[in-house]
Amino acid sequence: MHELFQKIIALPWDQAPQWLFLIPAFVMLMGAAAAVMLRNLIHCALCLTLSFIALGVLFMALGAEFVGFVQLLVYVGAVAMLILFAILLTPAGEVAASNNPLRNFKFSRAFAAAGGATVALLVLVSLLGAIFFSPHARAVVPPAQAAIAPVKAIGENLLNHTLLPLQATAILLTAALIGAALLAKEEKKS
Amino acid sequence: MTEADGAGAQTLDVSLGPQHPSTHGVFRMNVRMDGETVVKLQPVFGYLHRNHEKLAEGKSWLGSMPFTDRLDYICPITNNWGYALAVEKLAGIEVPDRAEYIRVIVGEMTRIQNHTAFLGFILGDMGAWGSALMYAFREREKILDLFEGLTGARMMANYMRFGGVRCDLPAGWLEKARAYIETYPAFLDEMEKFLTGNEILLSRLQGVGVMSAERAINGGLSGPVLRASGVDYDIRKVDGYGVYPRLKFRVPRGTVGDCFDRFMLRILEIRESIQILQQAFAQIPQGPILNPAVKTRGFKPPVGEAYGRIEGPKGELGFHLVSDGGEKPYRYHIRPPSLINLTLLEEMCVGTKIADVMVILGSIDIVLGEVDR
Amino acid sequence: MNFIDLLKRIPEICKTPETLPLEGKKLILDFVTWLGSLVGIAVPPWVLTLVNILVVIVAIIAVFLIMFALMSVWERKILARAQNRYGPNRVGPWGLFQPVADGIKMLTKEDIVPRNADKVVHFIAPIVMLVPALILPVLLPYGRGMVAIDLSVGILFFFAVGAGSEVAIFLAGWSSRNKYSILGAMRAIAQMISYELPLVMSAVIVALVAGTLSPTGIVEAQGGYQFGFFPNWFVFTPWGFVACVLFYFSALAESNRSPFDLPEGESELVAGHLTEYSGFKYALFFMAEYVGMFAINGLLVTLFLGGYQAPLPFLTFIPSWCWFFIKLAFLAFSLVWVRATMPRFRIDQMMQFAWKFMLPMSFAALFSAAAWHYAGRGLLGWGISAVLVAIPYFALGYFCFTRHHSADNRRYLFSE
Amino acid sequence: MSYDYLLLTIFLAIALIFPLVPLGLAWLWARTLSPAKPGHDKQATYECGLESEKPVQIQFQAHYYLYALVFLVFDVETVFLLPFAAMGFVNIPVVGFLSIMLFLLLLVESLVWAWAKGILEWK
Amino acid sequence: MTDDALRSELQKRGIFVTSFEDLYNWGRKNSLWPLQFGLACCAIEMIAAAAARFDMARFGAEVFRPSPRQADLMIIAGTVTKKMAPLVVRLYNQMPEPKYVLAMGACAISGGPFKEGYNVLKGIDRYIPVDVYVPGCPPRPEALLEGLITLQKKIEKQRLFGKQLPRHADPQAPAEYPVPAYGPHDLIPPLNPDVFCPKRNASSAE
Amino acid sequence: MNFPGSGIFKGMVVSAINLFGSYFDRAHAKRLITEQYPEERPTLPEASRSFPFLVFDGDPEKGIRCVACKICEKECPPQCILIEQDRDENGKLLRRPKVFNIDISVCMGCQICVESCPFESIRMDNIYEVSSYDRFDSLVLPKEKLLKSNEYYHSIHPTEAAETDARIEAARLKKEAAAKAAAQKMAAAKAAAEAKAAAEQSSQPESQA
Amino acid sequence: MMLQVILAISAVLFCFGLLATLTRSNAIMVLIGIELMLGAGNLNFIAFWKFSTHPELLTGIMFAIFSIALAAAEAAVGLAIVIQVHRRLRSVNVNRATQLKG
Amino acid sequence: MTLTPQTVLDRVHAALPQARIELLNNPSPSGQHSLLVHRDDALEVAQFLKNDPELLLDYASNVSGVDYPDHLEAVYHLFSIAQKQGPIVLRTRTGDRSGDACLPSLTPVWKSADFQEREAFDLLGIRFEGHPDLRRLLMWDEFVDHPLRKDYVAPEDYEYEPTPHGEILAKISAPASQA
Ligand code: SF4
Ligand code: SF4
Ligand code: SF4
Repeated sequence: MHELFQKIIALPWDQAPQWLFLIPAFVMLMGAAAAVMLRNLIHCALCLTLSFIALGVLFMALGAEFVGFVQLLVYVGAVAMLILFAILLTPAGEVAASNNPLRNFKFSRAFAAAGGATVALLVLVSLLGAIFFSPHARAVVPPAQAAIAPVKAIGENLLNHTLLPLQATAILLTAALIGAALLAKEEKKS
Repeated sequence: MTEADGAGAQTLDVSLGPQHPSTHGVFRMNVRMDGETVVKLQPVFGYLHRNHEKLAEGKSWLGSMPFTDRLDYICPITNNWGYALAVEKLAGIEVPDRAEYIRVIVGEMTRIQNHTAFLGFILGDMGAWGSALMYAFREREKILDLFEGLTGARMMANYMRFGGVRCDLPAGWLEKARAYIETYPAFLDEMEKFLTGNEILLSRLQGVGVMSAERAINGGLSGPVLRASGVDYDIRKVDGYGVYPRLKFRVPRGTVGDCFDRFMLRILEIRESIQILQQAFAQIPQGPILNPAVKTRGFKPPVGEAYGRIEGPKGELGFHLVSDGGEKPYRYHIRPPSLINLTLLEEMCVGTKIADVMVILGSIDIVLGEVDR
Repeated sequence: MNFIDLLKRIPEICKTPETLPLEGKKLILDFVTWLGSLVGIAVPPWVLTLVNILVVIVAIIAVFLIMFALMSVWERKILARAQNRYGPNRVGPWGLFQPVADGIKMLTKEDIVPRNADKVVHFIAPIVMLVPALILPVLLPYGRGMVAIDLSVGILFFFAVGAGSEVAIFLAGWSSRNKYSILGAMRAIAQMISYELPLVMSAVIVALVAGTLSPTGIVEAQGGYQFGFFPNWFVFTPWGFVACVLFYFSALAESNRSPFDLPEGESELVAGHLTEYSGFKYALFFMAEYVGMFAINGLLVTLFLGGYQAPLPFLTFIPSWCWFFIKLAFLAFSLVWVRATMPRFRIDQMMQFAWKFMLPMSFAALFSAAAWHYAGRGLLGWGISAVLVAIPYFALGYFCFTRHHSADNRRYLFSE
Repeated sequence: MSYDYLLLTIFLAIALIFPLVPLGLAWLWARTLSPAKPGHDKQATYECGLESEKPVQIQFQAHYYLYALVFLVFDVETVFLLPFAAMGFVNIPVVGFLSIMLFLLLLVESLVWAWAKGILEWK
Repeated sequence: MTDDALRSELQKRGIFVTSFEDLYNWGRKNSLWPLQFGLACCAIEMIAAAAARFDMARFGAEVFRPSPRQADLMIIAGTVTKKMAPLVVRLYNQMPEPKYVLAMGACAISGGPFKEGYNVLKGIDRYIPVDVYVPGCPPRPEALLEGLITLQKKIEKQRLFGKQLPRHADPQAPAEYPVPAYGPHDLIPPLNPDVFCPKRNASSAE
Repeated sequence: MNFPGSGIFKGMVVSAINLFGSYFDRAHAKRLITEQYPEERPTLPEASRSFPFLVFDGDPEKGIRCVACKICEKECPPQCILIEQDRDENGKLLRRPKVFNIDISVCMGCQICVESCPFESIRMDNIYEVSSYDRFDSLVLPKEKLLKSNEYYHSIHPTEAAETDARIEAARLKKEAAAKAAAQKMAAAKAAAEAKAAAEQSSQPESQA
Repeated sequence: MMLQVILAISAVLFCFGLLATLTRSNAIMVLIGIELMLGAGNLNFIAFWKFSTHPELLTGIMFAIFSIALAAAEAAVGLAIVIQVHRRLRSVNVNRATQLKG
Repeated sequence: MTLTPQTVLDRVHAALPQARIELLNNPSPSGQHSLLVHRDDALEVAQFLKNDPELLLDYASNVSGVDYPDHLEAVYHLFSIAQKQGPIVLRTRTGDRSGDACLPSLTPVWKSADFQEREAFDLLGIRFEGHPDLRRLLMWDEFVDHPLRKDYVAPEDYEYEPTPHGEILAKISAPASQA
C-alpha cells in the first residue's frame, strides 16, 4: 500500500500541466461538434460559445494568454451575443412555408447533407495526412518554449511595426459598423 | 383605427396584471408592444368588483355608509363625505357649522394623507426601493393615529352621518392635530428635496403621458389630473360646498399636463391643504355636531333623486341617488374618479415605453376599490 | 519540526496581523509536511503546490460566501434603517442568522421547472452564472503580497471572464420561455454590453497611467503620499475621479443593482429573467449576483481607491488586507445607500446614458489623463485635466439632460 | 506562470462543482423528505396569474442587434487599446499617443455617426 | 395527540430527528417571503405592516417577491372576487411547496361585508386551504403580525416524520388544486369539496 | 448649486440623514417610529374599535343588558349578528337572548350595531389578536365569548362608558319618575274614568233614545 | 509531437466548421461554421508561433489578434445581411436566398 | 347665463325644434330637474349641448343607468367647466327592459361616458348603439346576467355560512341544496 502510494506520487506529475491543454481541446471539439449537429439554433449558438471559451482557454494553455483573453472577450462577450440576437431576430417559423415542394423534398436534403459530410471528411483526412505523414511533419520542430507574449511586447509591436494595419483595422471596423448597421436597421414604416 | 394586423408579427402582447407588482392592486392591462413601445392598451376591470351598488340597494341608507369607506380605501373619510353630501341634498338636510368644520378638517387631512401616499406609490412605480413609500407611510401613520383617536378606526372611519358627523372631537384632539400639521411642511420640504430634483425622476416623469386640457375635459378627468392639464376646476371652489367658501385657498394648476405636473400638483395641493387646515383650526366654532332632525334608524328621504359630488383627493367623487321614499335606496350609483380618470389611459400611454405605462398609471392615482366598486 | 512547534507558531502569527493570512497559509503547508513526515513520506513539491492552491481557493470561496451571507442581511438592515425601520433583528443576535434561515428554506424548497422550459439550459444557467462570479475574486490583491495569482493581463481577465454572466442571464431568460423572462434577459444583455464599454475604458485609463494591467501593479502605483499625507490614489485626480464615478455606475449596471435593476425591474417585468426560478437555483443567482458585485467593487477598490493602501500614513499600522475589506465594505454600503434613494431608469434613458454620456465621458477622461501625464503629473496637469473633464461633463449634462428635463422649467398657475 | 494557470484550472473545477453540491442536496431532500409534486398549473408558465398560452415566439426589434454591433466594434477597439495600456504612458511617446488617438478617433467617428443616425436611440 | 403520546413519540424518534426537524422548521419559519399581491383595502394595511411603523422585516418576512416561484406565503389581503378567484388559485398552484396561505381580513375569510355580492367569493378557503385566518376589517397591522406569529407557531409544529404529515412532506397530498372556470352565472364549481369542509357548529342552528 | 446630478446628490443626502438619523432617534418619534410589536404594544386611543361585545352588569347571566330586540341584527350592514330569543319552559319569549352570535369573520367593525342598540347593550371592543387556524369554530363568537363586564368596558372606553352609565342612570331615574308619574296618572285616570263612567251611565239612556 | 497534436485538433475543428457550412441550410449556421473555421486558423497561428524559432517576434500572436478583429467584423456584417434577408424573405434558408438577386 | 333645466330646454327648443325633449320634475329637495330626451334625438341634442356657445356643457361627469319597472334609463349629469355651472341632468329612456333595451351612445360626444356606458351595459343590459367598444366592463365575458337589474337572482352559493340568516338557513337545512 505504502509503496503504491510512493509510486503514485513519484510519477512525473510535474509534467502533467503540460498536457492539460487536452482538456480544453476536448471540450472545444465537443462543443463544435454539438454546435454543428444540434437542431435548435440557440443550442447551436450556445455550444459554439462553449467551444469558443474552450478555444480561448486552449490559447492560454499554449502560452498566448493575451490572445486567449481577447478570444473570450470578443467572442463570448460580443460575437456570441451578436449571434444569439441574430437568431432571435430571425425566427425560423415561416421557413417551412416554402412553396416549392421540390425544395422541401427530404431526399434531396439528405443527399446534400451526405455530400457535404463527404467533402468535410475528405478535407479532414487529407489535412491529418498532411500533418502526420507529410515530409514536413518530420522536420525538426523546436521544443515548446515558455510562454513569451507579454502584453507590453504586443503593445510595442503594435506601435512599432503594425501601426498601419492598426489604422486599417480601425477603418475596417468603422466600415463594418456602418455597413452592418445600415443593413440591420429597420426601414421606417412608410 | 385598429393597428393593421399585418404588423402582428412585430408586436408582442403582454398582460400586465392582475397579479402584478405595480398595478396598484388587481388591475390588468393588455398591452400590445412594438419593441418596447406601447401601440395598444386595453384596461381590464372587474377583478375587484364587489357589487357595492347592488348591495346598497339592499341596505338601509345609513348601512351603506361603512361601505363607502371601502370604496377608495386610501381616503375613506372623503367618501363618507361625498355620500353624506348626496343624501343631504336628496333629503334637504342642513348641517351644523361645527360639523362642517370637522368635515373640512378630516377631509383635508385625508387629502394630505392620500397625496403623501401618492408620492410614495409613484416612486414605487418608478422602481425605487420603497424609501419614499416608507417615509410617506411614516407620516400617514401619524395622521391615522389622529383618525383613530377621533373615529375609532385607522382606516374605515364610518364617521359622517346625514346632517353631521358621528361623534365630536375628543378632548385635546384639536391641539394634537394642530401640532402635527405644524410639523408637516418640514416633512414636505424634506420629501421635495428627496424627490423633485432627482434627475432620474425628472426624466421619468417629464414629457410622459401628456394630456391636453381639451381632451382632459372631454375624457372626464377630474381632480389633480385635470388640473395638471391646466384646467382651473376645483369643486371646492365651483360648488362651494361645506364651509369652503369661508376658507381662503388657492387652486394650483399645471401648464404642461404630463406626469411631472401631476406629481408636482399633489405637492402643491398638500401645501394648500395645510393652509386650509390652519384656518379651519382657528375658525372652528362650538355647537352641535349633528342635525337633530335626522333619525339614525329608519331614515327615509323623500322620493326623488339627487347627484351630490365633492372634490375628493383623487377627483370628483359623485353619488347619484334615487329614492323611492323607502328605507333603502332605489338606485345608488357612484361616480368614481379613479375609473373615469382611466378613460384616457390608453391615449396617454400609446407611443410611450412600457415602463412609462406604470408611471402614467401611478400618476393618475387610482384605487381599485373605487375603479371596480 | 513537530506538531508542538507548529502550535507554538500560532500565537506568533497572530501577533503579525499584516501578514496573518500568508503566515497562516505557510502554517498549513508546514502542517502537511509534518503529516507526511509522520507517515514517512517526503512530501513532493507538487503536493505542496496542490495544497497551497486548495488553501487559497477554499479561503477565497469561504471569505466571499461569508461576505455574501453578511451582506444579504446587512443590506436589508441598512435599507431598513434608511427607511426608518429596524430590519431583520429577531433571527439570532441582531438578525445575523437571517441568511442561515433563508438558506435552509431555499435548500428545502420545491424546485419548479416550467413545462415549456428548456430543462437542461434552465438547469445550467445558475451554474454558468455562479462560476465566473466565483472565479473573479481570485485576481484581487487583498493585501501586501496577498494575491492568489498575479496575471500580467489581470484586468483583461476580469472583463473576459465577466462576459460569462451575460451568457448566463441569456440562458436563464431564454430557457424559461416566459415573456417577462426573455424580455428581462434581453434587457439585461443590452444593458450589460452598453455599460461594459465605459467600464473597460475607465480601467484602461488607469492601466495607461499605471503602465501595467496587473492589479497588484496598479495598487503599487497608488502607493505613497503626496505632501506626506495625501494618498496617491487615482480617485483623487480629476480624471481618476471621473473614471471612478464612471466605473462605479458601470459596476452598478453590470451587477444589475438599483437604479440599473431594469432586468429584474418588477414594476414592469415581474422578476425578469428570474421569474421562473425557484428553490436553490434562485439562491444561486442571488449568490452569483452578490459575489460578482463584490468582485467588481473589489476591482474598483484596486483601480481607484488604492487597494490595500492605507488612506493616511499614520494608519499603516492597520494591516493592509483590512484596508481592502474596509473599502469594500464602504462600497457595499454605498450600493445599498444608492438603492435606498433612487428610482429606476427607463430602458431607453439608461441606454442613452450609457452611450451618450458615459462613453463620451470615458473618452474625455482618457484625454484628461493623457494631459495630466504629459503635463508632468503636477498641479498644472491637475488643472488642465480638471478642465478637460469638466467641460464635457457640463456640455453633455446640458445636452443630454438639462436641455430636456429640469424642475425649473415648470410654471404653476394658481387661482384664488 | 504555470502555477497561476494551474490554480485557475483547479479553481474552475471547484467552482463548477460548488453549485452542484447544494443542488444535489436539494435534489436529495426532494427525493426523500419533501417530494416534489409537479402539476399542470404549477409547471405552467407564469403570466400574472392568467392562464398561459402556448410558448411565445417573440419577434425582437433590430435595435438589440444594433447595440450589440456597436458594442462589438468598441470591444475590438479596447482589445487593441489594452496592449498600449500595458505599456503605460511612460513608455508611449507623444507621437505614439497621437497615433493611438488617431485610431480612437476613427472609431469615435463611427460612434458619432451612429449617434447622428439614431442607432443609439432605443425604440 | 395527548401529551403522553407526544412524549413517547418524541422518545422514539430520538433527539437527532427532532433537532433536525426543529432546524428545518426554524429556517422556514424565519424566512417567510410573501407573494407581492394585494387585493383590496387590506393590502394597504399589509403595506403599513411592512412599513416603518410596524416593520414586518423584523421577522424576516419583508422580502415581497413579485413572482410566485420564490414566495412562501400568500397573504390574501382583500376581497377575492369571483373574477379574481381562478387567478388566485392559479397563483397559489404556481408557488413551490412548502407554501402557506394567510387570509387577511373579513373578505378573504368569508366574503366579509361584501359576502352577499354576486361577484364576491365567500371565502378563499372554498378553493385553497388557508392556514391562518386574521379577522378584522381591516385587521390592524399588529393583527397581521400576530397572524404571522401564529403561522410561525404552526410551522414550528409541523413534523417531517410520523403519521400526520404536513402537505409538503406528504407524497399523497395533492400537488395543486383545481382552478374554477368562469361560468354563465357563477364559477364552476362554486367550491372545492376537498378543501372546504365546514363544520356545522352546534350553536348556530339547532 | 445646480450642476447635472445635483438632484441625485440632494436625494442621497436626505436618505443618509434618515439612515443615520434612525440610529440616533432614541425617542422613536421622528426617524425610527417602529414599535416592536409582540413586545411593545400600541396604546390604543379610547375611541379605538374592532369588534363588538356585549356588556353585562354584575352577573353574566342575569346582568346581561341585551333584551334580544334584534334591532342590531337588522341594522348590521353585513348581517353578521344572529340572535335567538330565549324562551322559558312554557315557550314564552323572554327578554334575553338564547343565542347571540357575532361572526367576526364577517363583521366590518362599523359600529352601527352599537349606534342602533337602544339598550346600551352592545359595545365595541378593541381586541385585535384573534387570528386562528380555523374559521368556523373560533371566529364565530358565541354569547359566552361576547359577554364582557361593564368594568371591562370602563377599562377600554372610560369616557364613553361613563357617559353610558350616566345615560342609563338618567334613564332609570326618568323611568322611575315616569313610573311614579304613570302610577299617579293612572290613579288620576282611574279616578277620572270612574267619574266619567258614572257620568256616562247617567247620560247613556238618553243617547240611546 | 505536441505541435502535430495541436494541428490535428485544429484540423478537426476546421472540418466541423466546413461541415456546418456545407450541410446546414440556415444562413446563421453557415456563419457559425465560418467562425469555427476561423477559430481553427487562429489555433494554427498560435501553435506555429509557439513552436517557431523566434517566438519573441510575436508574428503569430499579431496575426491571431488581427484575425480575431477581422472575424468579428465579418460576423457582424454577415449577421446583418442575414437579418436583412430575413426581413425581405421571412426566411434564413440559404437556398432561398438566391431569390435575392435583381 | 345661469344654466337651469328650463333655460337649457328653451335653447334646445329654439335651436332644434324637432327634438323631442321634455322637462321632468324632481320632487326631492335637491331640485335637480332633468331633461328627458327621446333616444332618437339624443345624439343630436348632446352635440348641441356640448358645442352651443351659450351652454358649453363640455363635461359629462356622471353616467348612470337606472332600472325602472318598465324601462331602463341612462342618466347623464352634465357640467360646464368653461362656465363653471351644472349639473344639467339629461336622461334617455329605453323602450322596454329586455327586447328594446337600446339607447344611443353619447361616447362620441363625451369620451368620459365610455366606461360608464360599458358599465351600464354590463350591469343593466342597456345596449348603447354607436359605442366604440361595447363589452362587459366588470364581469367576465362568459357571464350572461345583468346583476344590477331588480329581477336578478344571485347564485345560491351559500353552502354554509357561520351566521346564516333566514332563508339561507332554510336552504342549507333542505337536503336538496347539498349537492
Ligand atoms: S376585509 Fe374589510 S378592509 Fe379588508 S378587504 Fe374586505 S372590506 Fe376591505
Ligand atoms: S360592527 Fe358593524 S358589522 Fe360588526 S356586528 Fe356591528 S353592525 Fe355588524
Ligand atoms: S344588542 Fe341591543 S339591539 Fe341588539 S338585540 Fe340586544 S338589545 Fe337589541
